[in-house]
Amino acid sequence: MTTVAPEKTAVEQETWAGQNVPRKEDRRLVQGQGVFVDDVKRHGMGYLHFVRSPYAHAHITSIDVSAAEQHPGVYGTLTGEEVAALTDPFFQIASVPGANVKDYALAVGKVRYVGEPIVAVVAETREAARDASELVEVEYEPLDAITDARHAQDSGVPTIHEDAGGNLMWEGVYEWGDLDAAFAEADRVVKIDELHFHRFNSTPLECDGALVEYNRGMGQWSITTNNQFPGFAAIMMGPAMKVGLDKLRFVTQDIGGGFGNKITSHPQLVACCLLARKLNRPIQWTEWRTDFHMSMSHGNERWFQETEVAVKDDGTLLGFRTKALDDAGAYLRYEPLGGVIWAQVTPGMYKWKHIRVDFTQVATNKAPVSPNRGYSRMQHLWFTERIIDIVARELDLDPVEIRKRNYVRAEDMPYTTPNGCVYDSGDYAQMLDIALELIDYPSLEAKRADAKTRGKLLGFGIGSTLDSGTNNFGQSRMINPELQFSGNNEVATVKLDIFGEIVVTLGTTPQGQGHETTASQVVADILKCSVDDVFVRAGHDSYWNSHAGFSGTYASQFAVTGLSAVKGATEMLREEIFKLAGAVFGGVPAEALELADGGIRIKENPEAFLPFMACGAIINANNAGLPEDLGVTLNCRYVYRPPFEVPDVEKKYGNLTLTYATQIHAAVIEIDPETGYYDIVDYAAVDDCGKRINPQIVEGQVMGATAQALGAAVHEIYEYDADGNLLTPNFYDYHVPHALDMPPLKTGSIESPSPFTPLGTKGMGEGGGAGIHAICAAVQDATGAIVTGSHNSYQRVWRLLQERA
Amino acid sequence: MNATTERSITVTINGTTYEREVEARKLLIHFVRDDLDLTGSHIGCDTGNCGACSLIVDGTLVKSCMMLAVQADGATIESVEGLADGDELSKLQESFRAHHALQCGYCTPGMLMSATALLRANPHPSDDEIKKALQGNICRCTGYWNIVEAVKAAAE
Amino acid sequence: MIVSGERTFNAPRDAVWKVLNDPASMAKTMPGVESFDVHDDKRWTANVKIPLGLGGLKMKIDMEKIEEHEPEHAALNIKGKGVGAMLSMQTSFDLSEADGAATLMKWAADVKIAGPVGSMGQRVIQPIVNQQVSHVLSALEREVQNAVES
Amino acid sequence: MLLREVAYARPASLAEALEILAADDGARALAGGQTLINVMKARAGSPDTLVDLSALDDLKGIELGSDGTLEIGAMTTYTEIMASSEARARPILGDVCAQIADVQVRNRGTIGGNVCTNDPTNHLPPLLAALRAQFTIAGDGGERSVSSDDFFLGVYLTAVGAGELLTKITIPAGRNDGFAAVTLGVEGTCIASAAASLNGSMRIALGCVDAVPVVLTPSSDDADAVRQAVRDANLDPPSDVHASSDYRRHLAEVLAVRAVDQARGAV
Repeated sequence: MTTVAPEKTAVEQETWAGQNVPRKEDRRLVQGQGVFVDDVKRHGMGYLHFVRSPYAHAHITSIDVSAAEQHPGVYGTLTGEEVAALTDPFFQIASVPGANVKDYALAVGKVRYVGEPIVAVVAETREAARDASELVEVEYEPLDAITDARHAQDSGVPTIHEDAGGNLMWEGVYEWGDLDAAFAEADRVVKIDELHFHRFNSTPLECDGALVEYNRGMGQWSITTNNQFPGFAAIMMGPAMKVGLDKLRFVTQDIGGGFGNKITSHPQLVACCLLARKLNRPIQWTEWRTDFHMSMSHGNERWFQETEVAVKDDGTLLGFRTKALDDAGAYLRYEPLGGVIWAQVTPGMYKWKHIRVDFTQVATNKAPVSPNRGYSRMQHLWFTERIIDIVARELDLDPVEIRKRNYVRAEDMPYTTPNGCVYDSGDYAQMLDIALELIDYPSLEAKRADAKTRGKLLGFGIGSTLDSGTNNFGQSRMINPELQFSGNNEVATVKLDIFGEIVVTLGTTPQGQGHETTASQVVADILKCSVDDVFVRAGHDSYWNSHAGFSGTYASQFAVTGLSAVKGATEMLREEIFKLAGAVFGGVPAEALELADGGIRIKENPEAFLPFMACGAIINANNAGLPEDLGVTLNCRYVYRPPFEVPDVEKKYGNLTLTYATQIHAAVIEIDPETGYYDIVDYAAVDDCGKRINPQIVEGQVMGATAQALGAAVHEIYEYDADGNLLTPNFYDYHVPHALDMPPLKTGSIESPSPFTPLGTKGMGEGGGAGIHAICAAVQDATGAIVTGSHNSYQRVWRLLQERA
Repeated sequence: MNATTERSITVTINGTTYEREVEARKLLIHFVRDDLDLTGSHIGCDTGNCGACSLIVDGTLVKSCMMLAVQADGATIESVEGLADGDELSKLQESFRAHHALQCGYCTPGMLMSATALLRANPHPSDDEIKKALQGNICRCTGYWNIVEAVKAAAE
Repeated sequence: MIVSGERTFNAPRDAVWKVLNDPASMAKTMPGVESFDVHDDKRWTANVKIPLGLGGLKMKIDMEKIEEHEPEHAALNIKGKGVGAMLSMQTSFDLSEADGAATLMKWAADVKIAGPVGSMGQRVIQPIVNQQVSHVLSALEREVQNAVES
Repeated sequence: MLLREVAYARPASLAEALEILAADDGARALAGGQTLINVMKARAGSPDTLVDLSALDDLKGIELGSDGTLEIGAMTTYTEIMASSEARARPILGDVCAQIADVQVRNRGTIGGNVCTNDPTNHLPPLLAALRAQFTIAGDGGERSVSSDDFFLGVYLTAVGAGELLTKITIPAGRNDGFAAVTLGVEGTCIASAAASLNGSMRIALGCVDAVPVVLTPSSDDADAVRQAVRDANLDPPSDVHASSDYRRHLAEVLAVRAVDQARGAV
């Protein structure tokens, strides 16, 4: 693996920020001492097993749990009927018709996808719960299934949600600039009938789970879980369960990967809560791999139809229009937010000004979709990149040249997009050059010729990602003007404890991003101490009171929201330490003081030194005689709130995200034309996420996203048959890459600090989309066929070659 | 010996001997995690693909989700909890940390067991030998590159 | 999954028809039948254990005759419920007289399998179904011969 | 992930194992368990009794006869075959075993389990069919030997009947063998495979295109004849999410040619 070292911008070597500090998390994780949800036990807990639907679409005519309840070791059951009686349907983000969808913790009256939970059985052991679940008698009246979003609105197709009056869930028209003028000005209009972005997700190795306890006296639930966005789960669960949010305590420690796929477990969590109360015992739920594949958080499958692109002969892109059709699956669990999230990156990396997207989202009898690494932007960015290479093909232009001609340039930054988003900083052309250098672009044709002599077809492709981070939740109003969300926030508390320990509490729910480490780097720089002196609590606990409405770990934002909160809280603490020391030293002004060696001293008189331990002891345990108006607690809570306005809902205009980390990937593949099998023989990933607090962690995110992209591009797909059976329900048929599948990787980076964030950082981690497109482009280059799908299996590539022949 | 649905087994894990009654149907991984509370080894799939449950049983690397606990009767087992010597991390554990070879850490215990088995059999593996040895362990966070680097470094 | 085919029996059509419509003899053609109940001339139930090498698959199979034009055509609706699998199948056959007092049977079945077994993948299930079908057809052949000879 | 209740026995002798199997038609032999236990986890199959063969040492081991014949015990693992100097008499065996799944599976999975499972995605059924292996089956009536043509009956079904066990696999001498497969990713789930053996006449066995390996004996070794032989077999391969019937049919031709080329030493 080769690496091009970052161009060192002004990273002073004495700061912790910018260093590859080994992760604090790792010492426990490499010893198997992490605490993951399934590791947690309670006395007398019952194991929950869900009875799931074998049908994609059916009426439930009867449910009989009596035999199951008689089974030895069974504590009890929960049915959809009970759920409907005890809870309200989940709040819907959508406006009508999607707003009318009734979604409960368990299926009520009808099943809408294979794997949908119908009944929950709880027993003394995992095995007993599983055995008893087979005794639950469910009678179905099967209905035809809809598995192809393109036919969800045909006349005569069954309606999945009668309450919504059809299978349309949401639709909206986005139009910016002057399309007519653009198409009038165009030398050429390139038409693309249909492009398809396939259904997959990141399959975190740990599936979902929870251990839920009910405190009857307090009417409160403690939910130990690996949900990665407790703030969202709480606002979904509280109203449904008709309880205040403080009745729902969310606790996480280590989470075995999330990638967005662990945001929407709230239906299962509600089932656990109801059973904990009904059966008066802790409820343990472990989701198995097949359950996850069948029912949890698939990425948005999207079609782009009747696309028209207005271009000049020289390759200048003026604008495009398209009809985007999004497959939400059977329920709207986070949707239809995907119907607007893509707009964060409306023009991709390009300067076209005139854009129209008619966006439609429909329901199908497939697993509900939810955020997946690169959520909704990935689909749209792939689409814009596809346009570029298809236009390049039509106009016989070089894919590198057409990109450079149309990229937003470094000197254009900050760049306001046609829909009012502001790209904060970056230099796409420079990144592309680094990528080309890494794969030795000039030698490509020679390599192509060499491959030919070996009977192989060589292909080269470029992909890119704008990793928009730190959402302005005001964009949700474009989906539903009634919604009262806007802005974003994150919390951190930093305190100096009685023996001088620096204790940091985060609102986030990390799943491997190393928050304990990067947070301690930020704190150590401000308090002039070692990262080893900083203790960052692992995980999340809503009883720590260190969270806000949008707390969680999702959507590329920790480096901005989380670390800015840490910075804010630590600076508050520093100020208090100065105040305290000033008072203790008898009215010494702050300017005369400085932090050093884990304490504070008088600049002119270093002998006068107050170690943090003394500061903590004085405030917490020895505070007699301190000035009444001192106003020092050494326990500082800071809420970071990014600078956002509420977007213009009418014009669908406004800044939707604060930062734009960037990745550009270049891939070289060799295809065996007889079988369609191909190898990725060379690969480069170049990253720019502004200031890097811990370059090694950033690089790890780049690598991980790249690997997921390559898996998705070649293998990973949630494919259904016409009856709605999932054909890839496990890792045997859903092939995720293993070590032998990984190509040689070359990484590079530049640092364009964000002018909009306190640390110059940009949220990052969702760069995978770049790889998916790089492979598509390489397949197109090698086969000479226009690639219209994001999933290019060997069979697909073989067919492309057949069609060409 | 008659067929029974339950039996008493004795296993030695990381030097400690355990005697337990188990159902014949119980997988070794569930026995280790649920009955013995050794939760370092994990479960990531249903089909024996992911390797998060990898253990070394009588010197042989196995996936403990494709072995019944009763089949381990009398066996000597090594799990991730036994790799470090007190507070002293093993060379591989240190190397994983130094090379950022883990993110969420869920696959790491199994990955470490596979790497440990590899270096015992082949102290100086090539990159390809390392990849081949880790093929049965799925990681969704790292893309494996840093893991291969870590194993290589530990071998040097 | 749709499977279909043709089979010629060296027997007159009414004989073949009789076998195909006699639950008792049909029972003998089905794989691993453990018990068989006839509710009326249209509805039967069989408890079968389909012999799969990795452990037989127990199923309760309800059959209902939904079309019948003696002696040439009948269609059945078959629903199987087993732990590990749900089977639903529409099948029909058409009998026509062939040369030499033989009978040509054209048959087709639309088989749907859901549940864990269904998730094992078509490359496994399709051959299993084909194999079970060929067993049924050979058994049918035997039954027809027995019927003719007796 | 959770098995249905099952009884378990680990007999100390072949006779004892056969006795238990004969007594209980719900009993199944447990070899390496690398397929069976997964099927049981999914509850797609649930034997009443598992007869663990791991204690039967006479089912393990590899012997090389003076005439070059290999006798491999059914309970011999892939790893043992890969490491065996005797097995190198037929190098293709170790080469193909090294392509099966991963280290952990190879450490427990056995040659006998692989062929008795006869999952269409398994590599060894077509390979052993091409190699003209003989399969020794023990039952209460003693031993019988079955040719590969008669051994494979269907998916998860072989000539090993109720109350019987596969004890050993005999592979005649020879060296000119080939194997080719297309899998999901590197050495992943098999999409299609072909094995070839040129010892006397060329013999090809195709995998993953039918319930059992499809054996072909082309008129000659050249690519056209091999392709023709595959076409003449009128394959009707199953379609699944990874490969349609026609793609599998096409791969069978390509892989047959590659396996033959390897057998001829052309690659």
